[in-house]
Amino acid sequence: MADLIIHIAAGVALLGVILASARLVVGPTAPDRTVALDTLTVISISLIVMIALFQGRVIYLDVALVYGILSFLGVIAIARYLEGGL
Amino acid sequence: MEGYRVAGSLIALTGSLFLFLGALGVWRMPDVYNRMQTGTKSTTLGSILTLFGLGVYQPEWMGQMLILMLFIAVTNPISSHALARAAHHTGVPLTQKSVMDELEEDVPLPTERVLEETLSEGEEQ
Amino acid sequence: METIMIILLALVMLAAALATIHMKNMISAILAAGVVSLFASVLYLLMAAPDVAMTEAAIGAGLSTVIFLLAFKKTRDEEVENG
Amino acid sequence: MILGVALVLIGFWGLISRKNMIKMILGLAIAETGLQLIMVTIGYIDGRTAPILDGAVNTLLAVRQVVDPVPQALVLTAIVIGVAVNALMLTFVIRLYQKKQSLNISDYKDLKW
Amino acid sequence: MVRRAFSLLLILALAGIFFSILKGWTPMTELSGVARDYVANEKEQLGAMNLVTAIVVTYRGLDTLGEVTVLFLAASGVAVLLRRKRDEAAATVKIKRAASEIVTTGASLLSPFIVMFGAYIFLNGHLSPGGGFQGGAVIASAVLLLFLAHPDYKLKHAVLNIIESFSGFAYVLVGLLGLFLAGGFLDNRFLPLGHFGSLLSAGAIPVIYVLIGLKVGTELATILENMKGRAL
Repeated sequence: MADLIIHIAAGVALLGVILASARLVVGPTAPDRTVALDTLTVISISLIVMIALFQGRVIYLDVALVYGILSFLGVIAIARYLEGGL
Repeated sequence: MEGYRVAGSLIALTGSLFLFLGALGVWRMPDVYNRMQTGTKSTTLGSILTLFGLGVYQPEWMGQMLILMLFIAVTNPISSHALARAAHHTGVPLTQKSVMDELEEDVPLPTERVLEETLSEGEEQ
Repeated sequence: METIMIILLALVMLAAALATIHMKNMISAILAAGVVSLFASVLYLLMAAPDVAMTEAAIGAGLSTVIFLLAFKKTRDEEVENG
Repeated sequence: MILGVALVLIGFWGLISRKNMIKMILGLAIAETGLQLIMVTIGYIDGRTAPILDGAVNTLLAVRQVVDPVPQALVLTAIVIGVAVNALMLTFVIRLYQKKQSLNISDYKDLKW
Repeated sequence: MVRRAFSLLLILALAGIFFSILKGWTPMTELSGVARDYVANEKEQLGAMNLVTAIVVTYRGLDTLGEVTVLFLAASGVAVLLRRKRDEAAATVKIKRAASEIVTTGASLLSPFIVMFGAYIFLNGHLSPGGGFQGGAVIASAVLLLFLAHPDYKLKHAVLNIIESFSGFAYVLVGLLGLFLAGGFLDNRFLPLGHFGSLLSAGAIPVIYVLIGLKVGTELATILENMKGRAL
């Protein structure tokens, strides 16, 4: 029961991945694409935690921690470039 | 035990629904700023709920989940703020439906170069 | 579930890679390359290689994108300086 | 596996068919990712788990429970080297740009300058 | 046009080669001989929980030495090529837009945590995924965050140089100690193996990984700084 619900949750998150990456490919301007990248990184943190749960290994959470800390760096870098401060 | 698991997975399902709604908003909204709205608020809430739910599901992972939630709650607003500032600075137009633009007089005129580079797809080659 | 995940992530990666090659706007291309590296990291995790996934996450997410951006910015700056 | 091959092909196509030098290096980076993915896939064995001997893996039965760690170790160093080499190539691009003010590879036809 | 057709032809040939390789490929069902040996005997021989770490640091230690050398060469290549004369640098001062207050505050708040997390990663390299390369990259990311928040931020070159040279030297020294006191170059058994799974175990592997982490971190930070260029 509980396992099934979590699998459904992973499926829903995957649908989100599809939509956000469609925006990434289509998006008319660079800020649009950056927003999509931001959304994708946050969703993939959740996906990584779910993978860790499926495979039953605590150690995979460290990867999610690295993501949680570093994923916003790329977005800030692009934002700083766009506003001319890099 | 089983009750905890079902409760945790239900919370996780709610969170991933929010993630999905955030992505849907990123796809459907009319301009950058609205997209940023859904793409940040909704996904922050969604991922925090997901992590919390999985922490309830697997109680011994709760510590790491709390650290992760803390980091997401700190870093996500920073990045979205920087991005919104950059988008407004480069002069990405607001949608026709917007009512007001409070930052309007705040913006120094963007240089022609940056504007053209950001908005146009035709460059090089 | 995991098979579906692998196939879907692979498709997204291919789309992002093609986008990288085809986009005219350089910033968008660099961004799409960042997405390729992001999903590569999730795929490594699915392939039971957490060490590699962590390296890809630490290097692909921040450093590599920024190095490309810095190089691009440098060429742009020179162009403005010299008319 | 197929994905890795496809990525390598796309990367090389980008390397060959584009004229912008930064775009070429991006293509090379994608080809790199594809090769690393191929190597990890070679080491992967279906139904096994990561080669870290904590509570989830019985140490005595580890030979039948973990995937091949050798390709992973090789890929680990390959990624770090890849970033350093990309940085070096981009540096060359910057220097070339300072000479000629152009990113187009076709402008660089001299044998010596 | 000819050029395009030629490149397409080349790609098709490459695809053909890959396809012929792929046709005969079957997924492994068993570990290969070397890997089986590593997996079976690693616990008694080296005592590290993370097999990848054991292979990177010890069994394939010479590869890692070469890798660090390549990294060093790339970093110094970037430094040499982007070097500028002083008057030239002074002539090209540009006004950069300052980061907003939220970004600067966030950067100064987060960067100590990121450095601490990097240290955690390479100290636990033999227990959990991670190690010198990842930890070094994370530390370089902290430096990068500071660069993003303060465009004029300067690194202390003397300290960086000392750390880099010291860690490179100590890495080779530890390798030689292994050669003299234990089985071979970069052998970790001149320190006691300790209790399997605790922080101070696996002989010299944590020491070697900390050195690698320091070296990789400083080198990536140097590359970043050189690519950024001196703002003033």
